Amino acid sequence: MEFNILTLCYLIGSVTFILGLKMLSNPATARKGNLIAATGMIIAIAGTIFLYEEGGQKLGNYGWIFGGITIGTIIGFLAAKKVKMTAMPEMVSMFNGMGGACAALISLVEFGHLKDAMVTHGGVDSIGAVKWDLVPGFLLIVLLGLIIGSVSFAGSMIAWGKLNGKIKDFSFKGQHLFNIGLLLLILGLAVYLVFNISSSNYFIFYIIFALSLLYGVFFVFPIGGADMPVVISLLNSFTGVAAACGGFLYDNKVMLTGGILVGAAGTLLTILMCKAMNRSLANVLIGSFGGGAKAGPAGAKDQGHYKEISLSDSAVVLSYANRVYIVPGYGLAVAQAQHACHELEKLLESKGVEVKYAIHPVAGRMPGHMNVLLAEADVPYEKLLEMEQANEEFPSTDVVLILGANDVVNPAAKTDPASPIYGMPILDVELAKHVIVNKRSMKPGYAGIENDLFFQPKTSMLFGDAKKVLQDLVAEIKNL
Amino acid sequence: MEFNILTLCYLIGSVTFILGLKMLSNPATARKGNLIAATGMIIAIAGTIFLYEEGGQKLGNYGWIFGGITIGTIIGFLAAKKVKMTAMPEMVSMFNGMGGACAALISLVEFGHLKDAMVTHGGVDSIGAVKWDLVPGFLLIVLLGLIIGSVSFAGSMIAWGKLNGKIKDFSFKGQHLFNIGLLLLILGLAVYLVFNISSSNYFIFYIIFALSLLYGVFFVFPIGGADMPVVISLLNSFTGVAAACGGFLYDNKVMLTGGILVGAAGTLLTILMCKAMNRSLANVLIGSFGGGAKAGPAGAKDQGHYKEISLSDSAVVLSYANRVYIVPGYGLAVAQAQHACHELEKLLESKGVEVKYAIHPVAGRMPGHMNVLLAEADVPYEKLLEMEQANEEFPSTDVVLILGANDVVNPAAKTDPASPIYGMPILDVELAKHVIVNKRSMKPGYAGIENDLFFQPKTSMLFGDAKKVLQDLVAEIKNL
Amino acid sequence: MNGILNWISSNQQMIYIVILMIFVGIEVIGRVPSVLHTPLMSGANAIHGVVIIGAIIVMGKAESDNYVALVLGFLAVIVGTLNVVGGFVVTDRMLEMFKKKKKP
Amino acid sequence: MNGILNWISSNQQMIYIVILMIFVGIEVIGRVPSVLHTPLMSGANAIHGVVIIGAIIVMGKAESDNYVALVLGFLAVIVGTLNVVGGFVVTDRMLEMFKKKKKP
Ligand SMILES: NC(=O)c1ccc[n+]([C@@H]2O[C@H](COP(=O)([O-])OP(=O)(O)OC[C@H]3O[C@@H](n4cnc5c(N)ncnc54)[C@H](OP(=O)(O)O)[C@@H]3O)[C@@H](O)[C@H]2O)c1
Ligand SMILES: NC(=O)c1ccc[n+]([C@@H]2O[C@H](COP(=O)([O-])OP(=O)(O)OC[C@H]3O[C@@H](n4cnc5c(N)ncnc54)[C@H](OP(=O)(O)O)[C@@H]3O)[C@@H](O)[C@H]2O)c1
Repeated sequence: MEFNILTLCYLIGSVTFILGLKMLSNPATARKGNLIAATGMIIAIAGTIFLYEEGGQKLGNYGWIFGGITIGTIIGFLAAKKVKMTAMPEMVSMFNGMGGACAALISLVEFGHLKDAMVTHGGVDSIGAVKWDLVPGFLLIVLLGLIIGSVSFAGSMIAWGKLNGKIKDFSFKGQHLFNIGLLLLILGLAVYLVFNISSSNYFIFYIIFALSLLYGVFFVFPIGGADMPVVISLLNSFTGVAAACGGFLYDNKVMLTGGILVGAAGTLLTILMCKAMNRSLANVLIGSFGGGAKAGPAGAKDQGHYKEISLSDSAVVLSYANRVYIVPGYGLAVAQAQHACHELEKLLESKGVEVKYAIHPVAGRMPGHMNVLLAEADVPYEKLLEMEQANEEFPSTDVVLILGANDVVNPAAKTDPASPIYGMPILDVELAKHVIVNKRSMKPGYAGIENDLFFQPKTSMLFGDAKKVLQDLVAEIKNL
Repeated sequence: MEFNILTLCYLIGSVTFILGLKMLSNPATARKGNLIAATGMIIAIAGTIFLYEEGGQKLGNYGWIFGGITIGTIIGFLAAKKVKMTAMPEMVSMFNGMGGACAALISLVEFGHLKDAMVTHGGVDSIGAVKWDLVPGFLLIVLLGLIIGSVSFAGSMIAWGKLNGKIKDFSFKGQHLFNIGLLLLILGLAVYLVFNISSSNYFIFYIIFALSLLYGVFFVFPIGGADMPVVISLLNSFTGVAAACGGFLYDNKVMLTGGILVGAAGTLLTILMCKAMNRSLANVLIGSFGGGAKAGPAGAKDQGHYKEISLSDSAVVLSYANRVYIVPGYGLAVAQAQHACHELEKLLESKGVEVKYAIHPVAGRMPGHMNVLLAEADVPYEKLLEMEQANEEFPSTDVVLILGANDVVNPAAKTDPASPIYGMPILDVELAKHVIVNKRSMKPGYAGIENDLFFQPKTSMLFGDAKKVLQDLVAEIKNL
Repeated sequence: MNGILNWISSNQQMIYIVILMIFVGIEVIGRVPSVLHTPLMSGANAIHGVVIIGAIIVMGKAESDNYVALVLGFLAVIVGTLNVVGGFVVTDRMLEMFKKKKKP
Repeated sequence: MNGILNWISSNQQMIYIVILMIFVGIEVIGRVPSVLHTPLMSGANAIHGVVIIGAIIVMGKAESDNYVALVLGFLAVIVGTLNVVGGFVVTDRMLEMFKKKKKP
């Protein structure tokens, strides 16, 4: 009876997960979707704690269980509440790592039981407790959970370190070959163990564990910090599969479905993310320019001359315009200039200038980066226009102010088939009457390529750190 | 071993069905999708014939089986090949009915076995062969298959008759109440039988059978002929569920998944179809205006005056225009004037007039009706523009020639919130310089409402049967 | 109530399959343009012809002296095949017109 | 080969569930706009926290003298909870900014 209720709980859980994910993919329902999934999760967890039974026997160690849950809840809740909006991708990566660790730990414990059974009963032949013919299957799943879980854990930690700048990109020649070799070794050992496990060679299990962690580290190391969102999404789907292994292990449907769901959706999401930057997943993983960008201007052929504009002039131009569009980019995030930017916007509005933001889908370093950033500075959501709308408005715009954006306004994406970003839709700022670009130098952006826009007659450069420049601009305009 | 291969066949079947349906919903891949699903079907069928076994015992009666399949294949193939493109919805309805019949027949046979077992073994207490405690569940599924199958069969036949004009709409006062009563009676009897089946009351099964057929008939009778596509789609999903029952009966995954798939997709499709006409499913089933339309102009208040135009004038206007748009509608299909229409188009093109067709998504009586119709007359696909594109082109169009279309160009859909078609997107033909409307009278169309367009200064009416008028037009233009 | 619960947990997997299948069915055709409504309907119609498998099983299991079963089963096989073959062929014909679209 | 076939037909239902789930997973997020990529990723991340259930089971089954199991299980529960709670809370915070959207 109780067990049947549990089945129902799990059924509800699975369905809420699907519904939740579905609603999450639509701005209007996203938030509700998240809550629904959370509710389902609570139901499934509570059900497990109170109704789960194996061989008619309930679970024990409630003290430990509730202790762990309480600790986890407190830490998780605080961490998630405290984190700065712009640091959220790091958080996600961290939590994802935790999930991987959880899967790996489960495998370790389950293997421990098997090991004890073997050792105490002296080896293969008299395995006793554990039904021997079931061992290979059991072991296979345990190993899968261990490997995927560990990779996802180690990888996420590295990704986390990279995003908050603790860890620098690092790669050595032939690293990709090394990685592949490592992976093959892990799989080889796993297969061997599955078929020849015995009380004398079980330690291989722990070697596999160590190697998997190592692989996770080397897998993420060479990938450019800017590509972390993609990598996290990939590791995310890994963890999903690891969870699904748990589902097989305990023939637990909600773990199975939830895991597979995330595994599938996560994989697709990863691909969609790459598409948005108009790159292939392979290209991201092998990091063709994700890392290259750091190497500075690739092939910086001289482009002729660019015009500079002084602070005071920009102040005038902006405050006597009718309609101004601000194009925020990665630089704004780096400079943490969102508040200063909002300042300027309000000031101009008070002077009767219509100010809007043009948000490119992949501006910054994670999808929605600019939305998060500006939302943090309380810029009203209505002021943020998506690329399509913005492109329609530019022709009737007097001034476009580009703050630390580069690739997303690079005409090469439309004109030069040779360019790495060729084909990526961009903001056609040239359509506006006048373009002011703020960046610190003529250095290229993420894609590591020159930007013709800066050399066009319409364009004038306003060099300096975004935050500083914006604050000075505000001062200037006030003094007009 | 063989049985395992069968499982694999079924797995492949299910997957191909899903993929097939997915590809069917995209113009570029639709045809391939259909073939893929067909392949999967063949695999599943062949697998069943040669590998299926129950209690280690293979199937027999190969003669009968292959005989039946051969006959069915020949008839089905010929029927499908011979049918005129415009008569395809009828065909679909007919085939759908066959599916329903198949499900019902299966139930009849299975119940026959149960009955024999009961009778020969003298009633409930000593049921012998059949495991008694399993009977209710078994019976429930058999009954479901019977009821849904029969309704779908009878309904489809009526729909088929209506579409090819053999059967006229027919309804009596309170028919809807009658239907509901009938349905309740059927369900009541079914429930009773499930729990009290015995060798003395099994005949109730056949009563249920008869009543279900009756219900199918009365369910479709009152619905307006024009709404048949929607009804067919609904019955289609019914048959899907009936097939799924078979899946439960034989614990056969491919029947289960295939059936449910069609059941779910069919239901959604039905709703989408109603949306395209911007009506609710309920509204269609209760036939608020589907039938009403036949009753002729509902509330035909005099609209002021309309202009007529002579054949010769129209000939001149058309042949001296730079760009002409043809708006085909239901009338064109009724008049079977597609070939004449293509004639005119070619003739005008030869005179250097640019001629295109503006296709409204729900022009005619089934989605894609106009596409099918014109394709039959070999009008190149590139010439058919969808509503959105067409509406952009109209402002730069000299003449719009409306052939037997009415509701889809009725401005009331945009202007008059009281109108039954309010909110349906329409073709904004008023944007063009001149509009020529061909229909036989001032009678309203499907929705049974007046059309202001006909009374606008821009518009001139060209009365007569579409085919006749077009042929005369061609002659006139030749003589210019 | 209890009965239902029992039923649920004993047919767990079946229920999951059905529910998931419903989601798939709905999601898979979510983006269909209205021009394709009719071919899609026709294609789905062909797919539920899978009920023929039931007919074949019935037919194949019928004892050779049970004429009712034989005849009904025979009919079932015929109509089932009609549904399958006719369904797929008609759909294919409907879709011929979309061939042209790929050309340009 | 034969082994695989056997395995397939004995885990039939599981396989179906997995395959269907993959379809659902792919279809369900097919239409997501790129602004939502990050919240969606974060939401999915929270969902795979369901692995916590495994941790709870492990923990609950551990004999009270098997300290290794107890400690590892305990850790598993903690990190699992971190994944779940943190995941959902962060996602919710990310999505706060979309609230405003509904207003106009
Ligand atoms: N959104 C995503 O999901 C995502 C993920 C991964 C990668 N990407 C990629 O990231 C790029 C985003 O384009 P983007 O235009 O936003 O950024 P970007 O192309 O990387 O350009 C950023 C610019 O900001 C300037 N900058 C840096 N620090 C600054 C500061 N403190 N003050 C002022 N300017 C500063 C830099 O020039 P200076 O050094 O001269 O100042 C740089 O040219 C695209 O190529 C996209 O494909 C996006
Ligand atoms: N496409 C679908 O899936 C579907 C399904 C069900 C319902 N519908 C509905 O059907 C309607 C379709 O609109 P529609 O404009 O195509 O058709 P309509 O509104 O029904 O108008 C057809 C017009 O053609 C004229 N006509 C009839 N026979 C003719 C002939 N032999 N020669 C010349 N004209 C003739 C009729 O006027 P006269 O009698 O004066 O000649 C009638 O006004 C919409 O209301 C839609 O909602 C569509």
